Amino acid sequence: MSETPLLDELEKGQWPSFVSEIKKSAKKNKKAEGLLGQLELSYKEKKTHWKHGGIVGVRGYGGGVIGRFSDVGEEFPGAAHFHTIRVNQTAGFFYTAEALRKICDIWDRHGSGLTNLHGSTGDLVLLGADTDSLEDIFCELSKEGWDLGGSGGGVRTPSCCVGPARCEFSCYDTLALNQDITMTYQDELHRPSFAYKWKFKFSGCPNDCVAAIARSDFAVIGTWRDDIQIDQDAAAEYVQNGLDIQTDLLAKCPTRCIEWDGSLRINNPDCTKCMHCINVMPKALRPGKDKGACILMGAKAPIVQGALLASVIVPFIRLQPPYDEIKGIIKKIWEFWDENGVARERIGECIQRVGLGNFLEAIGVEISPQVVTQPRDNPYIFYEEYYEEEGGEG
Amino acid sequence: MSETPLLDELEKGQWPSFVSEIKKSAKKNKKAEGLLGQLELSYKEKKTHWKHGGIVGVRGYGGGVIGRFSDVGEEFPGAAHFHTIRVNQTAGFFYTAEALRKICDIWDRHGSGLTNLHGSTGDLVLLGADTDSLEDIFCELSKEGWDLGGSGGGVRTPSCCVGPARCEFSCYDTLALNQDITMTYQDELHRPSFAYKWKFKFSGCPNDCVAAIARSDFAVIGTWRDDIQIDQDAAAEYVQNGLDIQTDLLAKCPTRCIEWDGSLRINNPDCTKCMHCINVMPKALRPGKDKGACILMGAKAPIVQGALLASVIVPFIRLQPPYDEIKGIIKKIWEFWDENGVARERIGECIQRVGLGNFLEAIGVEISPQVVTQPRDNPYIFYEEYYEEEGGEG
Amino acid sequence: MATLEELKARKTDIGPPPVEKFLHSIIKENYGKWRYHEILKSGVLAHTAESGAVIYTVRAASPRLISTDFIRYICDLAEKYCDGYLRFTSRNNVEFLLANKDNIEPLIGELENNGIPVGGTGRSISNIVHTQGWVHCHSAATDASGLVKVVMDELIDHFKNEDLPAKLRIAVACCLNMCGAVHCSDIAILGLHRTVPKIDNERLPKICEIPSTVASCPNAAIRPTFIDGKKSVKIDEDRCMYCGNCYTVCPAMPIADPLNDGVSIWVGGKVANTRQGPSFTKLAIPFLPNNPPRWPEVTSAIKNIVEVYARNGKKYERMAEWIDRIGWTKFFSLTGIQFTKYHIDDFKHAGLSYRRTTQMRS
Amino acid sequence: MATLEELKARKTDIGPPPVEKFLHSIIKENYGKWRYHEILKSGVLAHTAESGAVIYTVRAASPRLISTDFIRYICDLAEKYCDGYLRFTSRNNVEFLLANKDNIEPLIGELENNGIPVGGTGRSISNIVHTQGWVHCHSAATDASGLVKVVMDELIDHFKNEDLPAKLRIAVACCLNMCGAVHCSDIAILGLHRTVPKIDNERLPKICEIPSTVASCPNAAIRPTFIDGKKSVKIDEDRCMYCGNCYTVCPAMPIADPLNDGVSIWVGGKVANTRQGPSFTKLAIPFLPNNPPRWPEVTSAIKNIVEVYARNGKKYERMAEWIDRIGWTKFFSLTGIQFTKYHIDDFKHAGLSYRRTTQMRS
Ligand code: SRM
Ligand code: SRM
Ligand code: SRM
Ligand code: SRM
Ligand code: SF4
Ligand code: SF4
Ligand code: SF4
Ligand code: SF4
Ligand code: SF4
Ligand code: SF4
Ligand code: SF4
Ligand code: SF4
Repeated sequence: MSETPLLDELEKGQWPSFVSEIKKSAKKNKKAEGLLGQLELSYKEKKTHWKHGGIVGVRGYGGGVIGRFSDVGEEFPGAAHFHTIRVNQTAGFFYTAEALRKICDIWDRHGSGLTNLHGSTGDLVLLGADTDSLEDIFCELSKEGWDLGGSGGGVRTPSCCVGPARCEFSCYDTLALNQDITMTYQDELHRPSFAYKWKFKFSGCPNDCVAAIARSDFAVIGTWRDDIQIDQDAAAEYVQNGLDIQTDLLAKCPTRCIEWDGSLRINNPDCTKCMHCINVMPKALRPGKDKGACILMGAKAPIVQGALLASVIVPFIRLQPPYDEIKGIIKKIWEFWDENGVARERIGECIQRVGLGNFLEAIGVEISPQVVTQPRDNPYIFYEEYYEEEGGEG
Repeated sequence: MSETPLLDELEKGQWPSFVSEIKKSAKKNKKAEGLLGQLELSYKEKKTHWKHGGIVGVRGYGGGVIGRFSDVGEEFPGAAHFHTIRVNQTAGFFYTAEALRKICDIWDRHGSGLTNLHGSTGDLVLLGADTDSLEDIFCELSKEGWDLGGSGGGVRTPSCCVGPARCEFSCYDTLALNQDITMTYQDELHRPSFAYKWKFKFSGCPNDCVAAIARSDFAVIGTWRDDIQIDQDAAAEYVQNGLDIQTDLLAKCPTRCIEWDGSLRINNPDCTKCMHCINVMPKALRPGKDKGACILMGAKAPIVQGALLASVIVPFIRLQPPYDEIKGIIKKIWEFWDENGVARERIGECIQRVGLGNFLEAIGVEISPQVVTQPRDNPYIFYEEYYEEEGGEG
Repeated sequence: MATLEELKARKTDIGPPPVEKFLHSIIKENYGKWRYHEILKSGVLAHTAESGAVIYTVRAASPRLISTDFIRYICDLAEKYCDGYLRFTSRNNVEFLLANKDNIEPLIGELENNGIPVGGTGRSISNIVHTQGWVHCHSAATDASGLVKVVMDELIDHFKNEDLPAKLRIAVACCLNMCGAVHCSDIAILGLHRTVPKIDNERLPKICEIPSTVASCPNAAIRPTFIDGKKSVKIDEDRCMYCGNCYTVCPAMPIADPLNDGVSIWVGGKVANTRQGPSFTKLAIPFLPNNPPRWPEVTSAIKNIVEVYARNGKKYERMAEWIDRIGWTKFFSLTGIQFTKYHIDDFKHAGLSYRRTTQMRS
Repeated sequence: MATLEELKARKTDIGPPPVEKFLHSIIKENYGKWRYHEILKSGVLAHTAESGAVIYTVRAASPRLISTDFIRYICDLAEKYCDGYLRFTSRNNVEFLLANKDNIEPLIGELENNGIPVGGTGRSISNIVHTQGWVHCHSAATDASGLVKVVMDELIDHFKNEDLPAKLRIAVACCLNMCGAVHCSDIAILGLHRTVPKIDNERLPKICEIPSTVASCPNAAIRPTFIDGKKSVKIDEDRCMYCGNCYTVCPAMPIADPLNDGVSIWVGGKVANTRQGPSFTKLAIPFLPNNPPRWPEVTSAIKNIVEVYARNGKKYERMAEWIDRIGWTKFFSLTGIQFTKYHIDDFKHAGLSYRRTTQMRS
């Protein structure tokens, strides 16, 4: 192994070291060794040594592999090809030791031994494959029941929060919907044919533990419509145990709709379901019983026209298998996008370009004041009705 | 006088009727009579009968008169020419009966007898002059000490709130500054030579009774920097007299920086000088002693790129005659505008186009976080410094 | 041509007379030394100076479009009760400035007998700021003075009495140029067009510059073209949102259309920096027909909004603050106004008005 | 070519395995019936079901870029203490799911002995979400894993202990593509460029489409041109703000510049809909040099911001909420960070960040 004085500095300190991880693999694996050397060079020269893009893949799939070639491959032959395989992770990132070990076995045989658990989109990322071994890796993975995730202009690997599997707040079954959507759209996931990428993310409640509102084209975030469920005894217990209910709970409610006079009183019509009070007193407060989700669309990173947070499209929807209603909406949206999308324009930008009102009209979703925080403040209205000379409304 | 069945409907009801006003003049004045007839026609046909623009004026002045010609002048000869004369009102709209009567005399002799007290910009507006009488009216007005106001691409007639003349809140002398600015920029007011209009407005405190922040290119709004002055006895009196201090005062302070426990305590560093508490208790609370103003720029109506509120350029400035500092700033701004302005682009739009940071730098005003409500949230930064190969900062 | 003598007599750039000439002696003596004010009753202010001196103000309505007769009449009153001193407010009311408290009631008596209501102070509706309309402007999509008259007739009690949660400022503008603070009013009534300008291809090349006409459109709907070999412009009808700016720049593109011009209603703007600070007015009702002389659809719509606010707003809550507290969804349901596609912004900053949180009331 | 047999064996579109296979029996039995949770201590959660059953979670750090050795090791631990069940979090921590409370301390003991800290729950700093950097991306202006390592070394106590006002989420991205929720983090570290892309006029016409390259620029800085008779593009240097999007679209426009690439620091973003809802991260420090391997300027800047927040924030106040309460002016003065021209937005919605009220602290 080459000398890595700079990277060695990153083995110091209390946080687990990725350099130590690379070294562990590099000891037994030429590809990892190549990466180690190239990375030391990057640290020295303060620049990347990966070439721009490179298209590789497995048969029948239009995505799931990110091609990566080194520009110093001669010096570091192990790094010359160093492709990424995006393996579609399990819903909620649940595993057994047994299943993970089988993936490790395959990866040790054919790849660098290095991984990302997980990639930012959610994939179980295998980092550093040769072009030649891609097919083998794919076949072995699929034999063990694993498939590839997404890349390119199509559906990306959906991901979801831990939801009902381990969280009392979950307002719908995030794992089930995640799995159903993933299976329903295998073709769109594996054979990208959209104008640009499309990300689904599923959070069980407004805490949004999978950051859906910040980074998915289509975010489904659990919420409820009726009254927050209160266990007054448990509430009293929190207060007895020292909770400063005035400062830490009442004053932090965004609409100031909770009161306390020994028992809790919530003015539910004013509650915006922000979760704060429930988070502070999970034993005493719970979401209502009329549960479902809010659909928001269009989040993305800044490139090209600035970052977007997702915005409300459907204020409330109930979610039960077979999920026909939500799939119907998705179908309409993709038809719309097919007609109106432009290359490298995310759906969020597309909606802004055509106007949220026109978009909702086109996909047949009801237009309610809840989709905006305020009505327009400029007088530039595209009136569509007018009177004709004869006096009829045109 | 012609029949005016539609307008007659507007003589009913308790609010004083402009139709009755027109009729009063129309009884003795042909021009007013013409207007009355034309207006009835407009009410019938639901459309204006004024032609587009028309340039008229008095010698030596580039503005101050708005030309107006009727498209039904043959039917209503009195309305055929119906120009507006913008007379520069007094600071704070103060008058004596004597002075107003003299204006009435002139106007009855030469015009329609109809006026607006005042126009939206602030002028004392004489409504309905013939082209031929403009010079005479001007001469007679000037003999009585009156001059024209502004129009076109230049300084418009400045206006100000009642300020120190009758208001305890005034943080600087709005009338004096208004008068000084009006006199200093007579040339820019009467001989418009800017890219577009320029409006000055002066309010004595953040209540902004002249709506400067909404409709002036250069707004000067009084404020203070030190502690709010408190008269605790007067405060207690308000509470005794039934003021609900919790709901109506403390809870409405935007930064929740006032407390009451029999006496008032203000955490002044957190006070944003919003005036609310002072407005509620004018006898108990007063602005601090370190008084001055905030300069904001760029307000305008929606045409073309959307309405703008004015934004902070100088967070705090002291204002004492001869007002050199503020005039220095105005000079720099006009120089900048001269170089960077585009026809029909207000200064507010210009500042947005070049960037507030660049604008402040160009006019030599200090860049402080107070000019924004938050720093940028996009990563598109125009870095101006960089390292050159040799290692120096470029 | 003016004679030499005339030219000499003619003084230019003298500016307005200095205000000192027009200030009551009490004001001059206590200038900048006022201590506090009280509202004695609706329409009547008392300002007490540090010296203990007091100046009383009686605020009276004015239709703004006034005859010299009206001016002479208020001058008479000012001389009778106010030593000749009076002023106008930034919302076009008349203010009588009195040294003598005893003159207040007689003055009010005379005003009211002559049909001039007193009020507009404190938590009331003050005079409506407005524009020219059919009375004097070529751009007008509606009349301004007429709308003011019928709306104030309807709301007169709220002018005379301080019976609202807070000040309520109404503005009327007759076209999108918005000559006034219409864009920042508690309630705004805005005249507008709904059809595309009609191009006069004959006159256009003669009287308009093509490039500046093309540039005038906020939405890039205008393109240069040739009609019968002559330069002119054409409008992409799908991009035109009827703002009328092209007509301002080029008279050969009239946009007025009596059949389709009308009125829109806006709410929740604010100017003062109090509490939550200034804000723009937002769309409440996209269109009501021009129905002169008394615009019944407009008056009842405004009345409805005002009364819902009066019932539901809390003390010191301006329209904007009230809606902020209850949310727009509730505003639409309480007022019974329909929310439509037109309410959703689709201009420059549109996305920023989309709801980018799950936070909302059910 | 694959043999027919191979093609048959090869299954496509099977999707991920159903999650049921990976759920502990306690989870399966109580799925969707959890009643409440408690944080027993930093890094340890207990979720109690309506049935009374409890599942314990121990959350452990991971550098995310991990070897199969690491995975096998945590699998060993999962088998020893957790019946073989484990999961990862949306921030790349490892979660061990325990049925037996008694296993908690022994598990933590082993983890810590092996240099794997436990924590990240509640009001602490959790794992940093990050991107590829020099490890795997062609776009990277800095390394991501290295920055994460040095920052977490510095902040390790706040991972291990719940000693902050609220959750503090940090993200690192190595270029403006921001692969992660960098744009909505309490603190974000963002790699960026400061110089104009260098155009390779030889390769460009061969490998890039001119129209899409021109269209790629958010600021219209790229125009088509001819160089030595061949089609290429040129950049208006005054309009380029170094976003690198042209390089993403066209490889012949490399923007990396080791001398000038570096790091910027952003604060006050948030994802959760709690209290004041989601918000974007805002610029705190426009530029710090790339100083690998340990980026001392970056670690001390982050440390400073975190400690100022830790001292001044109130309970349940996320970074955004704290700054909102004290105001940005005070944020800059408390942290000692200099406010510059670069902090003032000059992109699409710039004006909306200007202070359009007189309301401000002195
Ligand atoms: C691997 C990963 C980062 C990581 O270290 O985890 C990644 C890596 C890349 N991303 Fe990403 N993105 C990854 C998650 C994201 C996310 C987060 C997410 O999906 O939740 C975002 C922000 C959310 C979003 O989609 O906007 C993201 C926003 C981008 C963008 C900007 C897209 C935009 O519309 O603004 C680009 C640029 C592009 O698409 O051309 C991009 C492009 C890229 C490319 C393909 C580089 C390029 O310019 O072509 C990177 C390949 C790196 C490599 O060689 O391995 N990546 N990228 C993540 C995918 C792993 C996985 O499958 O799990
Ligand atoms: C008379 C007056 C309305 C009134 O009834 O009071 C008025 C009347 C006109 N305004 Fe105005 N504006 C008047 C105050 C305003 C104000 C309010 C203010 O100054 O405080 C505004 C909003 C603030 C602002 O400046 O943005 C205003 C914004 C406009 C605009 C839009 C400017 C913009 O940048 O968006 C135009 C259109 C233009 O300039 O081309 C305009 C244009 C016009 C024209 C000249 C019509 C035109 O298109 O050329 C109107 C002439 C009407 C006439 O024939 O009498 N007027 N105009 C006001 C001037 C009286 C006076 O001198 O006191
Ligand atoms: C006379 C006048 C100034 C002038 O130079 O003409 C004036 C005079 C006073 N204003 Fe004003 N304001 C005047 C127009 C305004 C305007 C401008 C406008 O309406 O176009 C505003 C901004 C309105 C807005 O925000 O949309 C204005 C916002 C205020 C406020 C803030 C109200 C709020 O809570 O938002 C106060 C404070 C208060 O009323 O307690 C105030 C307070 C005052 C006080 C109490 C100040 C004082 O101590 O003397 C004066 C009596 C107010 C009253 O009517 O109750 N004045 N005031 C204007 C009377 C207009 C009228 O005829 O009704
Ligand atoms: C395990 C995980 C979900 C998963 O599927 O992986 C998770 C699990 C829980 N979250 Fe979360 N959150 C997880 C990522 C997130 C994220 C996403 C992120 O960080 O990228 C967010 C949004 C962060 C943001 O706003 O920037 C998030 C915002 C919350 C909040 C809201 C905090 C706030 O006040 O703003 C709560 C409520 C609370 O903590 O009281 C919460 C609460 C919880 C609870 C208490 C829910 C429950 O009853 O089980 C769980 C334990 C939290 C803890 O760590 O104290 N979770 N949580 C994620 C753990 C990440 C990690 O390793 O640290
Ligand atoms: S988003 Fe809600 S339901 Fe999902 S894990 Fe977080 S707190 Fe639980
Ligand atoms: S969920 Fe939020 S808005 Fe609703 S009552 Fe609780 S704190 Fe208030
Ligand atoms: S702006 Fe302030 S100083 Fe001027 S009149 Fe209004 S309250 Fe008084
Ligand atoms: S002026 Fe406004 S911010 Fe200052 S203390 Fe009074 S209410 Fe609070
Ligand atoms: S608002 Fe329009 S129509 Fe009315 S006066 Fe102003 S420019 Fe004329
Ligand atoms: S009316 Fe306005 S939008 Fe329509 S063409 Fe004219 S300028 Fe453009
Ligand atoms: S943030 Fe940029 S450099 Fe980092 S992985 Fe994503 S695309 Fe590559
Ligand atoms: S780096 Fe960005 S701003 Fe500069 S030319 Fe390329 S795309 Fe345009």
